[in-house]
Amino acid sequence: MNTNLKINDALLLQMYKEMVLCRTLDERIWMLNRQGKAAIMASSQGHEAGQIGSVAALRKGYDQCYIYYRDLAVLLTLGLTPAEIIKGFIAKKGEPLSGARQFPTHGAHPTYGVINLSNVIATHIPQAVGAALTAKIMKEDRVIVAYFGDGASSAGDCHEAMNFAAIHKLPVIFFCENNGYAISVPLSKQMAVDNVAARAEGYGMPGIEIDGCDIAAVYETTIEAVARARAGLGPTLIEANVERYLPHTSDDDDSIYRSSQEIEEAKKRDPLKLLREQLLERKIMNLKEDTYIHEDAKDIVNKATEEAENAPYPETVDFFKHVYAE
Amino acid sequence: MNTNLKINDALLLQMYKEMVLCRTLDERIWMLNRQGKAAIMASSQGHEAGQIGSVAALRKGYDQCYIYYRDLAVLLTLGLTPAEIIKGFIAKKGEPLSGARQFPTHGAHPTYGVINLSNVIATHIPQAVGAALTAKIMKEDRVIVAYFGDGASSAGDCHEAMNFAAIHKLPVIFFCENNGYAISVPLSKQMAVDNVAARAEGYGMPGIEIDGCDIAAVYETTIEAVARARAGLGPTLIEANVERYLPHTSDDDDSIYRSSQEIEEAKKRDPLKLLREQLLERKIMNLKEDTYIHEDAKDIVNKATEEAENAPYPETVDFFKHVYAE
Amino acid sequence: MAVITVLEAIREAMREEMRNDERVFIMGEDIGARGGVFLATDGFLSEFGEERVIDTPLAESSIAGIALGAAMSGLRPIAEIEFADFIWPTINQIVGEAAKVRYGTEGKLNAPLVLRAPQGGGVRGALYHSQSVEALFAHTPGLKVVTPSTPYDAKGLLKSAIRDDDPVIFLEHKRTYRLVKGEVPEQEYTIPIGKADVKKPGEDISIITYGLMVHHCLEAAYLASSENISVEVLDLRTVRPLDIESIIGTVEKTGKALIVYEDNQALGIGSEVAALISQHAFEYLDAPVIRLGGPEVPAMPFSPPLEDMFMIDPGKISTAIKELAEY
Amino acid sequence: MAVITVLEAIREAMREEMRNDERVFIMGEDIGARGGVFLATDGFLSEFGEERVIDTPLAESSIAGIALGAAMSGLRPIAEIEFADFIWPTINQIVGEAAKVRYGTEGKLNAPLVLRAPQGGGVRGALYHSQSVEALFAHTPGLKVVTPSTPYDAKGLLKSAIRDDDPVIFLEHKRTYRLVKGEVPEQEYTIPIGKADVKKPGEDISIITYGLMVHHCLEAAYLASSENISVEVLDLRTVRPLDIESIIGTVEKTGKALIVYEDNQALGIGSEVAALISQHAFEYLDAPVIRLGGPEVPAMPFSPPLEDMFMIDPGKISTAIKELAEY
Ligand SMILES: Cc1ncc(C[n+]2csc(CCOP(=O)(O)OP(=O)(O)O)c2C)c(N)n1
Ligand SMILES: Cc1ncc(C[n+]2csc(CCOP(=O)(O)OP(=O)(O)O)c2C)c(N)n1
Ligand SMILES: [Mg+2]
Ligand SMILES: [Mg+2]
Repeated sequence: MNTNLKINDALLLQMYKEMVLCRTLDERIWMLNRQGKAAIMASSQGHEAGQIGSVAALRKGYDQCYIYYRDLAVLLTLGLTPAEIIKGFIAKKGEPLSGARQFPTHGAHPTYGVINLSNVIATHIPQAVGAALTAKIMKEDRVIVAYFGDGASSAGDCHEAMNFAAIHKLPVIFFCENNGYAISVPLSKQMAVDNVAARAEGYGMPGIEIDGCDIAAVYETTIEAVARARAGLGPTLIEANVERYLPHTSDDDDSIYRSSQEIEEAKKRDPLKLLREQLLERKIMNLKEDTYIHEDAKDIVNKATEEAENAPYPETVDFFKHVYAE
Repeated sequence: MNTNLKINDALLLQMYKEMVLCRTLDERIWMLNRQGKAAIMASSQGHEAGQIGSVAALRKGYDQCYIYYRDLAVLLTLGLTPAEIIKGFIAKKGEPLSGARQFPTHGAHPTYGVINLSNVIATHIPQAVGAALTAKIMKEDRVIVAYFGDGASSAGDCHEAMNFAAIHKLPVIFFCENNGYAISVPLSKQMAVDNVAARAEGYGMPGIEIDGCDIAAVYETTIEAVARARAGLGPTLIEANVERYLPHTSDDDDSIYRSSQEIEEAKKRDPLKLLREQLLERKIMNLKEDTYIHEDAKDIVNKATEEAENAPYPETVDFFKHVYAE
Repeated sequence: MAVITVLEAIREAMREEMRNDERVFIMGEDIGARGGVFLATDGFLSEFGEERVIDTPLAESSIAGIALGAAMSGLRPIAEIEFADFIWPTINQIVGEAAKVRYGTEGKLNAPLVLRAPQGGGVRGALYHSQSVEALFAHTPGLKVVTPSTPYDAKGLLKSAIRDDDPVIFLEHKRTYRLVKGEVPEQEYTIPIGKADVKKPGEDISIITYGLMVHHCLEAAYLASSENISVEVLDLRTVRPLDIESIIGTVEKTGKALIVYEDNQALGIGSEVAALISQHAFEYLDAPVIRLGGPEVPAMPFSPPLEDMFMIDPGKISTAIKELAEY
Repeated sequence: MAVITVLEAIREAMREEMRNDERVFIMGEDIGARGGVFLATDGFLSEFGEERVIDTPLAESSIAGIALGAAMSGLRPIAEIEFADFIWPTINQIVGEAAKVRYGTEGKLNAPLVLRAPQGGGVRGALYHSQSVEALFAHTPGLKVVTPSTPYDAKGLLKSAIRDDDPVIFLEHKRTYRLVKGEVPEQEYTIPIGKADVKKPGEDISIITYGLMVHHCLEAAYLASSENISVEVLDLRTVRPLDIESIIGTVEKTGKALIVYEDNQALGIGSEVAALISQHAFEYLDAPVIRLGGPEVPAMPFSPPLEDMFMIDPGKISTAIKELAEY
């Protein structure tokens, strides 16, 4: 690996701050749901290193992210504010992705180059490939990242999209956040192989399996894939092995299908804990700074919650707008 | 390879007769089309060894074949008569698959275990997997073969079906007749890899690429896959490299996208020619016998043509029948 | 008689049919250990085992295609689509293939499969957990489409669907799952597919509806009684095939028809019902045939005030009743 | 003015728009070297090159999905589905996604794509090369669905579709491709989407139709003149959005409506047209609204006598005209 693609200390610290903020926000939204305020929540806890590490490898606002519902850290790292995000969860006016017409985190934010069009899993993978085709046709060196779960890899759309991207050497990265479950269905019932990356060879692109809790590995692997894509060498499939610490969504009860032991085991590789230990050990951060980072995050999230809760609902006069061009 | 799975001389000769009959019938139907009598024709010329060699490895009438439009030799070898087949092409009463409601060769013949439900490519692959699931649930040691072209391998249904079959170790064989074209689209525009078999590993099943013009290779490979399937060891993807000597269908003009040189080159591995040479060389057949086999085939096809042409059209009184159970 | 919910009725119907007929099995996402995201198949895995309760990968087209293959080869699959909003990938296998199995093989094969899906809105489900999909299946001959409204109907109709020799799309309104309770007999019964049911008799106006809207229409109809408007409520129960006789019958009686449905109005079930009335009951009509269907936006938005704009409620129905009464 | 076929009109429309606007490109199966199975894109590969004329793998869902991604990111794809019978896998990306892009992003994104497909029967195409698919798209707000009948209309409407900022499904009746010829101006023109066209004025009966059936209806209408029945033929041109004003206008004039369409009758376009008439022109009606649509079988069979049973022809239309005239 090219050494100047390696992560540096400042970036690591920056990522840590983002991760703390995301975790704090995520916990808050989960609480808002438990209080009956937020409608539904798919937690990103355990996925953050994959999301933050990969976004850090992009040119923000230029490259594009086609995300899915669990990508809270992608949204946050790209620039959405916690208040904007909470507005989505409590369906308030000013929610910037869809004007609270869609489920939380869904819609689009062209300025940040982020799209989360629908809840229909895997449909966004061909769409991301279409955006990559646009980049190629327009001769722009934009890179598109399609984020998706292990579950999405079973869908026909995933196959068709990967195949097309490989044929045309399109600048797209297929970033699979493999947490071992599609709601309750474990990997063993989703595929007869151990990993999604095994599919890449059959399409004619590199398939790289990485520890998605190791943020440096995520960053460095994505940097390489981005370089490949910008150079016109085509797509890469990155499979980041991550963990899901909470039930599938706030509507789910995972105790029916998953042992608490398994979750405890998974928590040993909590990306937040790992990064914190690394920063402390390598003295990039001390304990006091850590406390400050956490307090700061809590403060931001508190203010954001207040702002969002005080916002009104969207106006019904706009209900019929944006069906067709006006 | 287990030696008692090897092909023997009697079987080779039998297959040759079937191949001669199929080629004769195929040429006749093409001619009927050119005379304006047969509606549309997708020729099997160049695919016969793949089709006949694989069917020979099955328990006829017990195992099931989910075929596609180019599988004339499968139909014939399973037991449809040339007259029945020609009736399909000229839409006559007595056509046994669909009563001439469908395109030629489409419909079903439960007695022979053959199904060709629709013209929508790749839809039959999950259906074949569903039939294999039935065999597993009912604890029958039936094997299902899904025949399809290279083109079909790009479809989402192919991916979803293969994945499911591998997970549940279903008794199904994915038999890809790769002729290098999906109508006019060459393999290089269909995939970034050289062969479809490369996909198998990513699903967790064996993928075997064979010379589909070498009938012994086809037979022996299929015998092994059938044994695997019957033993409950799961699916196999066999990719038989075959040739398409005629345009995609009688409606197509392949001179726009394919050089006559390429076709001449392909004819060097004509499965009929190769088998004939082998039989003569190994003295399994002499020239006189060969002449007789050809004459016999012509005779059969002549009589079949006459029978089919003399048949009436289906009656319109039955038009509304079989929409729902009656 | 026991009082149960729609969800329980559906669970009972499947459980009884699986006990009665070995060929019946279920497949879909999360239907095994999880018991389905709505718990429709709670307990099935332990009772019937992994071979008859199959957790599938996330791949709807093949859920339909594999079910179809199993149906054509002798089994009776019940395939669950987790939410109807994810049913589009099955159209190719259901509308394209399953509907034509019998016709296209001249009756040599048939496809006795049931495709179940929870649909409909009013549950803060937003664009992609609220859609109604009956219209896309009801257009095609060869399919049957059932949309029950009560526990009694749901159980009896689902049992008929499982026993039916043709493909049946069974669309359960998710808002009725736990909300709607009702009596269901202890003893075995079925309800014929293709027959509508008068849920409330009346003389002045006919409301023709199905699914969740049956309950809103009944509420509006009882309100109307207090203003001396007698409303008949006909629950279609099945939207393909439509029970034309009952539809024409009620309109011949009242002379006024209001068709209420949650799905987008244009080219929805109500369009066909209105067309049938205007052709076959023309001489009995005392007023225009009125449809009250979903508005002209692609689907139901998330935020509560926006969702309320979309949903048809007893208030909107009452307004339509009054207008029609005064015509 | 040049006399050209429908197929030539479509080719010209695409070629002119590709010359005028760099963002327009085409993708689909066999559209490159082969020039399309019907030759709609004959010569395009050599004129516009491989980047703007993309031969895709056989994978319809992704043809739609990739086109949608390209459209949302600034291009104007024209995606071809080889036959409409293979369009079902696109429903997820078109009805499920494309229709909701604008609404679901509050107007921040839009999807200016055209999905073209040859459809319809009468060409010995059997169950899977004859289907009509307009109803499955026309139900959904957010989409536009165009069904041209003549070369003039096809060219002007396709140009509008390509320039439209929303997703347009453009369904060409394959029987019209070479059969129907007509005059097309040399100079640039477009035809607005959503406007119907009176193809023949008349006084006694309104026929409302579209696509191939326009020609059969005109033939029947001219025959009727000789029996002193004056028939107006309204060509819808666009089946979503419907031109309600023109539909109501013609019925207000004649008082009698016959709706003719090749697609299966139940829940087809004619159902919505009949429903609109029975609601909005009720007081003008002198007779029931009659629909003449495809029969209740899943699709058109292959054998000539069976196909003829399915297809609506001038004879069947004439019979309906006479019955309506005598009412
Ligand atoms: C097409 C489709 N089918 C089913 C669902 C219901 N569903 C929502 S999330 C989910 C599991 C997805 O698992 P995965 O892709 O691994 O993502 P994860 O939630 O584990 O991050 C399912 C089945 C859906 N949203 N879309
Ligand atoms: C879903 C679908 N898309 C498109 C077509 C039109 N079509 C018919 S045959 C064909 C090519 C198939 O190629 P392949 O699978 O390689 O089979 P081959 O004809 O080469 O044997 C196409 C695109 C179709 N029948 N079904
Ligand atoms: Mg997962
Ligand atoms: Mg091929």
